[in-house]
Amino acid sequence: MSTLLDVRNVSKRFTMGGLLSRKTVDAVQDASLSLSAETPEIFTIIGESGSGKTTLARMILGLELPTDGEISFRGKTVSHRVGRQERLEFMANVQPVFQNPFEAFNPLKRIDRYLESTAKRFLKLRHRDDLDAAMDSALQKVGLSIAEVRGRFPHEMSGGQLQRAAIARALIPNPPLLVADEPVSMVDASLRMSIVNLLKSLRDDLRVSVIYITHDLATAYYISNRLIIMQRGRIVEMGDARTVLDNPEHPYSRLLKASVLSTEDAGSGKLITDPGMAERATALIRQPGRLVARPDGRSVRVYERA
Amino acid sequence: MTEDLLKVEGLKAYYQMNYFGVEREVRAVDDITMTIRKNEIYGIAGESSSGKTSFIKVLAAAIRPPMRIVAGSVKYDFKNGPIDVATATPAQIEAVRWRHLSYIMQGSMSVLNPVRRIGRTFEDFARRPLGLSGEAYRARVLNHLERLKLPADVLNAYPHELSGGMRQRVTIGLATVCHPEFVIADEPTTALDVVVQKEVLGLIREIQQDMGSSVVFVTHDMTVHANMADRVGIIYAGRLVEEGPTRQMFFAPKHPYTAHLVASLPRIGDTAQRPALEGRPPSLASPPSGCRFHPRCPLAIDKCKTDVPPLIQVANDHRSACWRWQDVEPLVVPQRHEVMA
Amino acid sequence: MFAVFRDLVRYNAEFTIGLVLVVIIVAFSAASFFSPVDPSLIYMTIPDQPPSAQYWFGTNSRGQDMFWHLAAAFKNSLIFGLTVAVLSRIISIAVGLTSGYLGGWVDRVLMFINDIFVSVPIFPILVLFYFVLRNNMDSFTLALIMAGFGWPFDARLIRSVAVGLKHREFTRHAVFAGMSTPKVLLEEHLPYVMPIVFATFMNNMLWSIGLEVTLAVLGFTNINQPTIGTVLYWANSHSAMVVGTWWWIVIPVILIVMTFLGLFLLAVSMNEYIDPRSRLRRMGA
Amino acid sequence: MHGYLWFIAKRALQMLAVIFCAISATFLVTHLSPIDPVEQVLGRLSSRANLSPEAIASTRAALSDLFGTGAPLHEQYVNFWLRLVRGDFGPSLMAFPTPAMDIVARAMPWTLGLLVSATLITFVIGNLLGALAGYNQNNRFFKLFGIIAMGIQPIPYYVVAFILLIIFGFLWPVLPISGGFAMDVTPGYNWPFISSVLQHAILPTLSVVIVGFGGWFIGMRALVSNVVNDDYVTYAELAGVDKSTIVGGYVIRNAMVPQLTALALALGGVFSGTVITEQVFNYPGLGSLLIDAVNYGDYSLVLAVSTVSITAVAVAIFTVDLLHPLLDPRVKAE
Repeated sequence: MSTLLDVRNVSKRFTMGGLLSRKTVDAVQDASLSLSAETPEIFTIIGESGSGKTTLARMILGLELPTDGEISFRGKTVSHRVGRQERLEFMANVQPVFQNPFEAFNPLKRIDRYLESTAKRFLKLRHRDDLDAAMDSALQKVGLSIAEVRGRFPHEMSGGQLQRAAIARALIPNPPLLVADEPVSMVDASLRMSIVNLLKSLRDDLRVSVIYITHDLATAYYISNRLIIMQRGRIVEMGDARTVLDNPEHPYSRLLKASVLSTEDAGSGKLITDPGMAERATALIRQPGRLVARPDGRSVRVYERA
Repeated sequence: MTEDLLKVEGLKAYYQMNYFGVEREVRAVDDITMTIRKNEIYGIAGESSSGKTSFIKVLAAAIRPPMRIVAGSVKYDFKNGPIDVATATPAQIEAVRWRHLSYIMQGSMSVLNPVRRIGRTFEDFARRPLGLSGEAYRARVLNHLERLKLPADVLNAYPHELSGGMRQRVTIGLATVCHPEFVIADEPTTALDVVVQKEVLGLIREIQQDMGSSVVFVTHDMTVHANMADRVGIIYAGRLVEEGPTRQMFFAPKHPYTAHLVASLPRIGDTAQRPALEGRPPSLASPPSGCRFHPRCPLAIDKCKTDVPPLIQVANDHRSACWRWQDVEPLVVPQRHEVMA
Repeated sequence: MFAVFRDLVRYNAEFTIGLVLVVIIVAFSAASFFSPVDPSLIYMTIPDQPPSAQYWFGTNSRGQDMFWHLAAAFKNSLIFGLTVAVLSRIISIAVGLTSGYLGGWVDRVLMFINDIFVSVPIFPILVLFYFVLRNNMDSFTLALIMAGFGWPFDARLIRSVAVGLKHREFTRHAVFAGMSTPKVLLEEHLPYVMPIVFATFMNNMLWSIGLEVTLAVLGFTNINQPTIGTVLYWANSHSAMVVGTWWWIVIPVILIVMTFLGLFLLAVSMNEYIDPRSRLRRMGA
Repeated sequence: MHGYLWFIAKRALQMLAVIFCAISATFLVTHLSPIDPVEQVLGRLSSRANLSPEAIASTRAALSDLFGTGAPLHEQYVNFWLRLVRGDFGPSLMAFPTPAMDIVARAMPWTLGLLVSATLITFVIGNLLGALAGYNQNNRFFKLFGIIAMGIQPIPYYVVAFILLIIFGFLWPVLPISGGFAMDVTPGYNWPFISSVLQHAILPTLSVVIVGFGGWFIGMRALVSNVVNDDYVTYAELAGVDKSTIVGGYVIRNAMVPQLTALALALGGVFSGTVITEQVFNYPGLGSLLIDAVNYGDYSLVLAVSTVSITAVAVAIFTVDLLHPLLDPRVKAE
């Protein structure tokens, strides 16, 4: 079994302020995870704002370098400080999916321009026919066709079409891994499921692995195979999505789950979270603790009592 | 039967724009009739650009050009007398502001003056309507802050020094410190994290029950409505398409759009395939004929394309604007599920 | 583009007035290409003639027909303004886009330099240049120097837009579509700053022509080349107002005011067209 | 308070850097030009018969010393700075052997007075009227005002000063148009002198004010009409907050923040304008001095005026920047 992506003991520390008034923020602390090349999966990173989930995603995309530890893709270290050729090679394998479909394309430019550039750069295609064929086959995978996209500007298409076109663009080089940072947080309810379902079908039908970053536990439960839950830069729980979310063990995971608004009691107006729960969860923020494996396959951060 | 506090009748509010010779009319609110009762939370749901924000701007008497009320009335029955904000003079509106009618605007960062301390803002907003002076005023504000679980020293802080959750509680405090009879809340928890969101929602409910006032709560997030609202109204393309008691709306919707909204919500503990609604919300500048939902509706028949369905009583306290409301089935049967804490 | 232009003419009085004024001035200066006399020569006609059918703008004490002389002066000044504006736009676009997109220490260094240029009072510097270069300072050298000082305000403006663009998702999308940094800057970001470039272009022309007038009036440029400034310089040195040759002063001043007002109105109305918030206001009105 | 101190430190550093770079550039300009400043000056001097050989020799010594002609460039540069920090620019040629620095010191108060009063008047009135015009957008009076301001704003300083000169010098001669004070008064703290100074300052100040006013007016009007649409203003209006509180505490207060930055950035330009105005009205400040010095070929004096004005403008910008955190609490948190 070979690994596709290996994140080993990665930390990221940001330094704020100027030369004299230094302040540091530990965005990610000692995070490890790995994806296998053989079985495609949707791997979810759950966290609130400030949890470090976006920073982790940016490091996986090579947009940010870890302060400590290493991220490697197929055995090669991920970094943006490499030659252009090497960087392009990496980008052919790992592609992002964006948050807001209306922002994913330059409103002043035609949509096919991005698809064409991708096909030219990553597939080294030159001829018109080859380019069109590559673009069309990628668009077919998301239920669109080149005829629907060619020559059109973003404002001429719906949010759903745009998000599909953006994902199709990412699929052109046949990447084994997509990184989707909050792909549904900015879209309307009616669009949300169509995107989530599309990610699911990418995994099942095209065998593409997806790193899905979200704050929404419900969609995470719906599509992911495995997940991690992050609190203030640390992974506090990690394991099979159903195992963890059906019965979270770490106090913070429990708090998150308890805070999810359910529709099952619609109309009953239950909005009280046990206040002790929040206290227990926040008390643990400063303690390092360590991840311990449980018999059911998950890992949970545990703390030594002083 | 409880009394009505607000009666909206045949309300039409359009944006009329003329920009460099291009005239455009956007029918943001197109013939809405509804009532809101005393002491209830009424949830308004709808997608972006469905007209829900424009609708509550009218309710809040915050109508500014290019928006204009074209027809209809918005009648409140406040303790100090009835008022129709569609026709009232600025002075009459001034007389009910904050004391009787208050508003929690969307976006807690941008609604607070960035260069003014919170305490000053409280004074600007609340001192005159409260009609209290010195110690009494101070005690009232501090008491209110305590109820919102805010420390007294937020009064000395600038907005940028507070966290998102704190800021949102401050804006709720500003809107409720005068114990208004009617509060309009526009997406007050959208930018918040789940844990804080639940806290803030709980707080709004608590305060509403304390004050016994009516709250109109607007958000696109159906799960929030499920937990907050006594009744829910769904707005689609400028029209109210369905309204009813929250429980019925979620378990027995009578409009295909509502049925879809409810069905598309994933739940922890349930991995059944969720349907997606294709197509996009119609443009309010040139909405479809007949029922505005027909191009996306799985139940649409020819009649839907030509005739506008009226909002009719379909069950006790439950109204729907659909020709085929009797055929609407919940798309995903809600399962009862043990919730583990 | 044409539709925008048409709408501006039809619905924006400021733009229309500005355009008319600028067109008049440009046509007038273009007339100098058909000038029957070499405008740099003196004592070609009878001096001190008031405006008449023969001499539309009169003649000056140096025996020049003011019509052709002014036409040449305005042509030279406009060309000068255009040169400065084009050169300084290039610098400000390059600095602004790079600084905003790359960020980090590149941004800090460029903006530090930018701030220095902003806070240096340019007039003493120009005088210093003149003092050192004297007669080696021709109008192109002056244009180069002024372009060197005319970019920082606008570079900052462009940078602020570029910073916003950098964080928009389509930029990252372009990068992951394999586009190179120059391609991203020139094809994705440049269109967004073009409106700013146009509007500041006008302002920059105003600034450079005005400064040239000032220098020339003081005699700190090549006074033998006809420009707006040197016309005033000679009028001054012959005490035109005192000896009664008022047309030597009044006509150029009217033309100057027309030029400046025209360019300024164009800049303002374009600014307003660009700024979406004032657009909204317009719709509300 | 800690944040404020860092803010000051950062700005002070920036100011010093500006001064250092600008003066270094001055040095480079004079040295990279193909012309040897010393010989050039002396060449011009020898064409004037009225200077004693003694003056020429002493100037040659001072200039060679100042520019360290002959020595390697970096040594010249160090020498240049060493003399500069002592305020030693050598003797002036125009008023030999008075040190150039003394003449600059004498002219300085005039320019400073003109600059400060004109800037304050322009800034305060322009912003106040601009704010009112922005808040009352449909008011006819302000609309008319805006049109006039717009028409005047782009006209170069020189032309405005010149028009004023024509009006008050030839058409309606009620104000003094030349000099800093009348010939028949004794400088000192006596009323005739002060009143004469004030009278003489009216036209120069007015010309700077007229040109500068429009910029602030238009800028503030645009800012205010944007701030008026900001959520916190709308919200305060919806809450029925006092109109005067909204205008003062919400609208102007927020619009002032960028205007203060703009003031700092505008100072260099205002200084240039002052120079020209002084020349037109023959005002005894730095501007007239600079122009005389250039015409006379007085190298030391030109250098002294440039250096002092660069430094003065940098210090003024620094001072304005210091006010920034008082107006905008967010700066401290940076």
